[in-house]
Amino acid sequence: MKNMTKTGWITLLGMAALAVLPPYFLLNGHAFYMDLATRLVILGIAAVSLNLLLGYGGLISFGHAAFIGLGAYAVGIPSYHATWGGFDLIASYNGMLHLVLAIGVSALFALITGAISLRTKGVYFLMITMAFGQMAFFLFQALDVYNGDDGLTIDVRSELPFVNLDSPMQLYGLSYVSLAVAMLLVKTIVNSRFGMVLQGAKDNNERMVTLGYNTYFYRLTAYVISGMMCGYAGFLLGNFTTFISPDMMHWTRSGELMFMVILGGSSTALGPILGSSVFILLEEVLSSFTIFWHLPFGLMLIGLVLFVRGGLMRLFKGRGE
Amino acid sequence: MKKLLSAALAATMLTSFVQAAEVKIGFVTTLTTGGAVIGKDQEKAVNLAIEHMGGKMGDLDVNLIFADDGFKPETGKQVTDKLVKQDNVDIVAGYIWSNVLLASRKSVLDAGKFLITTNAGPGPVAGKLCHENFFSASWQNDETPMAMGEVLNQKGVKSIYIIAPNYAAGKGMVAGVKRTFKGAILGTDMTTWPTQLDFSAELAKAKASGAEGLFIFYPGKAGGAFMKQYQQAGLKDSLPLYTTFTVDALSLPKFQAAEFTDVLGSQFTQQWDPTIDNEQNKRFVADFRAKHGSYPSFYAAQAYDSMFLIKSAVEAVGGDLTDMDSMRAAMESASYPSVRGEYTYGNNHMPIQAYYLREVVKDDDGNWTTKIVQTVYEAHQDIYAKDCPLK
Amino acid sequence: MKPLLEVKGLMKSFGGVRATDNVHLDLAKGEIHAIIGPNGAGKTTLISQLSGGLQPDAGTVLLNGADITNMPAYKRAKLGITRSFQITSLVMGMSVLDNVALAVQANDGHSYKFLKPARSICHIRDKAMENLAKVGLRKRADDLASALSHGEHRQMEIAIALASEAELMLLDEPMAGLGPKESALLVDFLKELKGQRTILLIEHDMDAVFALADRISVLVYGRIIATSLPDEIRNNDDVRHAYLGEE
Amino acid sequence: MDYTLLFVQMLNGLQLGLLLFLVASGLTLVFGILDFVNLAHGSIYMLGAFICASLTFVLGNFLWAVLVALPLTGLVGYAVELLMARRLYDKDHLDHVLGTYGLVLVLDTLAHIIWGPAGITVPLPAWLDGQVELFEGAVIPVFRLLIIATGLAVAGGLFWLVNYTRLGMLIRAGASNRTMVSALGINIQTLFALVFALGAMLAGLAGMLISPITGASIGMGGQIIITAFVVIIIGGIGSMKGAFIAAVIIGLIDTLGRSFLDKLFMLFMNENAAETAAPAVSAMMIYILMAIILAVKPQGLFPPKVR
Repeated sequence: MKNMTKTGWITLLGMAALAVLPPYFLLNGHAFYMDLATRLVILGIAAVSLNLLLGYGGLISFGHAAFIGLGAYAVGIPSYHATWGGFDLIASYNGMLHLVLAIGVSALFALITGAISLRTKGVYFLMITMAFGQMAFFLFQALDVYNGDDGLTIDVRSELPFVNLDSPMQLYGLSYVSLAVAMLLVKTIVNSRFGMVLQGAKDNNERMVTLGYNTYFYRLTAYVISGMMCGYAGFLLGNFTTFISPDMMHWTRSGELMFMVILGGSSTALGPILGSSVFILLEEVLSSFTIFWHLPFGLMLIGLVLFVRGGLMRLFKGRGE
Repeated sequence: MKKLLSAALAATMLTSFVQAAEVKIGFVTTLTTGGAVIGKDQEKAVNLAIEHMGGKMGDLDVNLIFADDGFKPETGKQVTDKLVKQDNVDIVAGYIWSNVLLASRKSVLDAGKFLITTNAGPGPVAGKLCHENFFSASWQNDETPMAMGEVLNQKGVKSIYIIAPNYAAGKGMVAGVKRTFKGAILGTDMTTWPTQLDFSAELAKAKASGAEGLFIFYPGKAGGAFMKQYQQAGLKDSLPLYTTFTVDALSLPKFQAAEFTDVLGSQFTQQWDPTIDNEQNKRFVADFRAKHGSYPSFYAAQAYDSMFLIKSAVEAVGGDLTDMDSMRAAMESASYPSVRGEYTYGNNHMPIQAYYLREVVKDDDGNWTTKIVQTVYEAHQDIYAKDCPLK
Repeated sequence: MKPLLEVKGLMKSFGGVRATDNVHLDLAKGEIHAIIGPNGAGKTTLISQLSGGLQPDAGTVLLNGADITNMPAYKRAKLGITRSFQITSLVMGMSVLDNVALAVQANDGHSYKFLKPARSICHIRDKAMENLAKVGLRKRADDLASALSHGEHRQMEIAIALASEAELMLLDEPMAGLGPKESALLVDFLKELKGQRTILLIEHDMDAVFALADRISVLVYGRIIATSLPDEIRNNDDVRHAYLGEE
Repeated sequence: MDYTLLFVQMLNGLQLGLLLFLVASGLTLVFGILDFVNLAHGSIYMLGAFICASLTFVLGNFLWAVLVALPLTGLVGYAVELLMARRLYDKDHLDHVLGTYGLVLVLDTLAHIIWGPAGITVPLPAWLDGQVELFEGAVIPVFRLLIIATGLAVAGGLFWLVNYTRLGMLIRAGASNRTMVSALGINIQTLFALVFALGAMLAGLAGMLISPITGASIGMGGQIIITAFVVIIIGGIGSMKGAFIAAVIIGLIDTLGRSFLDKLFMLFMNENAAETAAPAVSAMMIYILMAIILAVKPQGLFPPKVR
């Protein structure tokens, strides 16, 4: 604890606020703010997973929303069939099955699309990941069984041992703990030998290859890990909103996720959470004042880019860090 | 972040601790994006309705909260959640888009509140997903195109080509016209919604199909784009156009400004028209025009009706909003003065009402508007009612 | 004795320009082989083809008799080929020690290890520190690579090459941009390595080349016009004409 | 096979492709030369449409409106360069993306406030509003032919500009070597501002040309920008030739997909399934194309030579 940096303290403080405030809101009759916090925390997990790629791997994925969608449909589709019949193989309310599906399908999707995408770099990588995201989007739009782009209402949430997802408090608790675990996981990975290779390749790929690292596979591994985490966030989001639609996978959503990470400050532990918090809260607060809230919001983004380099975390950082 | 939270907290306190004798109505519509044309028209109509009521329903003050669905189901659900959980409204009304309604309905109904749609009417909410607290102030999606199918039969059209957007309502419209139209359907194109605005490929296909008529459904700005391209393609004589929800009071002034005369004389079906002869409608149309300088659209008419439907329920229970059973019974009787004239409710709380054939004409001042040419159905009930378990 | 590295008929062109034109070359174990030539002769292109950064159009590259012509760069590194870069190529966002540690880590089994913090693995850090000490950068171990001077960057390149324990070091103008004093230090240092490692040295500094090289090849317009002992190269008329004479 | 229909659809596809090229050419210029990712390029396309639409009513003629609106959109581009883009060149792509996304929100909302959500339907002079029959059965709206002609003319003009003029020489030099251009004593800031304004004018022109077809409406920029990016990525960033070829390919694929995919699908699935699957797959096709091309050629069809 002695060695805690200023950002470390802020991270701790932020996480503490997230632990205390939302339940307080709920108990005082402001269920909506609990909802807001749940959304924020779940998207925070997605942003943290993206940060592993974008911040530490230098891989700007512009199709990450696809994983959220896949994770959410991994809840929606089995639950739909359990209610309305058909597709006996997966028709079930069993949360563990949903979880395995969400993470498994995400991993598979990441493996296939990553293997192709990682042949490119820079903006080309950004665009090819976007293309795969859009393919997922249009695929689910075409699936008439699940109402295409009208979306699917989840009537029964995943049934998990120990946790009842119908209870907003327990759902939030699970999401919060998941976020903490996700942050720790990313931090651990980043500091590990694997993380060193990933960050080295971000900075100077040629050097890393010359040293004997097959950076392609290291990056692919990171891409799969990130995809799985994001798929898990989708699993939570599906259970939270109980309404899922292909729209969750649209490139604009991937863009929002990306903006959250950059806004908060990529390659910092708290940056993604800070970004998603500011993004969601600003949206909420500004839009309650005017329907033209995009105007001040846009101006803020421009101001941030022009005058604060490296995202909001930079505002908190001491000079020496 | 803490500052923001406390600001949010303060805002909450302000709104939720002021509880007077009032009826709180949340109205979900589209106020941003291109869809806002419709939302704005509904907003105007709702405000006019409240003005006509003197700001009161019975003894209760009316507290209206408008929410923007941003033209997206997910956003629609989020703002609905907020209305229900945070603003704690008594009744949620609104919903232009079927997919937004489908996404949001559960949030309202699970909270035990009334939900009144002022436009969207997808099949499921009339059928297997019907609910005792759900009412429609509009129609079921399939009905208007079914009326158009009848019109096509009467006109002796042998074959048609269909172009419609690929979303809930679009599919409903296609299903509707296919149900009643007895001729051949030579092709159906479902286009990407709401992004696709260039229909050159579809129009070329429709023309090549050799159909006798073209049936389309394009609400909002896509309708304007479609009509324009239809005109540019010069298909008026070879491939007459039959529309539903495409030409309306919102697009007509734009067409008139652009001197798009092909629209004059075009026909479409609807449950309402500004010329319907009753006191309520006359007052609504006249005051709306006086205030906003344009004819109200059918979206506006439905939104206007929804407020009077709610008013009838509030008055029936003398302001005791906890007596939901009596409120429900009052609404089921549809005894309020509707701008469309009298109608009744089916078991699924969908209107059983008349459908008319409207035609675009010039009014006395030279403004483009519509008039009724014929009555297609006297009292039509949607086909999903039988799937609804409600009695 | 069989040569460590054999290059046969290597060809590479860029849009019609022959950067490498039928190059034959062999390096004996423990030898320091220098390649000299005017700017634009294709020296860096040659090295890149040996390290795997570029694919030749034709020809073969053999390492210990095994064909590695089409082998990707990372695999060649695993077999013991390392290179330094003419234009400093380091992981600038990391510390000096991290840079060298990455080279050590590369030879310490695979790096699909996700849990243990890399900076707490003693044998890697120690070995990295050892190599930093060899080039005299011990004191700067914790500084960011980007904070170091140009000369220090050159030293880091050498430390990394050493740490990778490669049998064959391809050094691309290690003296470039160094002052006379620093160059002299580096020459001394490379002399010490003589016999332990095989080095392909590209260098413009003729004093360094003649001080270090066992053999010298002269590359002009992608062609090797002579390969011989330093003294013979010094006296070769073609070489004087093509290259040395212009100095 | 209906060859008349095929011909008409190919013309439609060509028209869509050339329109895309107008947007993409500006984008690829700015991206290739200035190394600047401009998401707001689509908003300038939208502004072009709105400005031209308003002017059509003021001046009473669409063509006059275009002539006046062109320099105006150039001016908008110049202002964006001066006030914002210029300060972002030396930052990384992520900052460009975030900043220009902010600009998209600002411009779209301003358009909503100024012109309202309804959008504007743009009238055409009678001689442009009709159709021509190229041969038996092949009837094409005159205005679409005008778009094709304009697109081809602009493409020709751009090739001439890039390959045979001093400005083009500087542009090509700037794309591969920025320091060299500044070493030549050229005021690189002026050059960049010019390129930016030119790009804006091209995007604006595309917006003006589409406005009589779809009308000017808010949100139209967000729809085209991503397709335009797909075009320049497939073509290779900075390559005018690549942008042209990719735009035409995408225009054709999109249109032909919408036209014939459902028939193709009906060969192996029932009619209903085909009717719903076809639009989704045809919407997916440009992305599939991009993924395939990038998987084979990771830097697009015509990669930049030196970066």
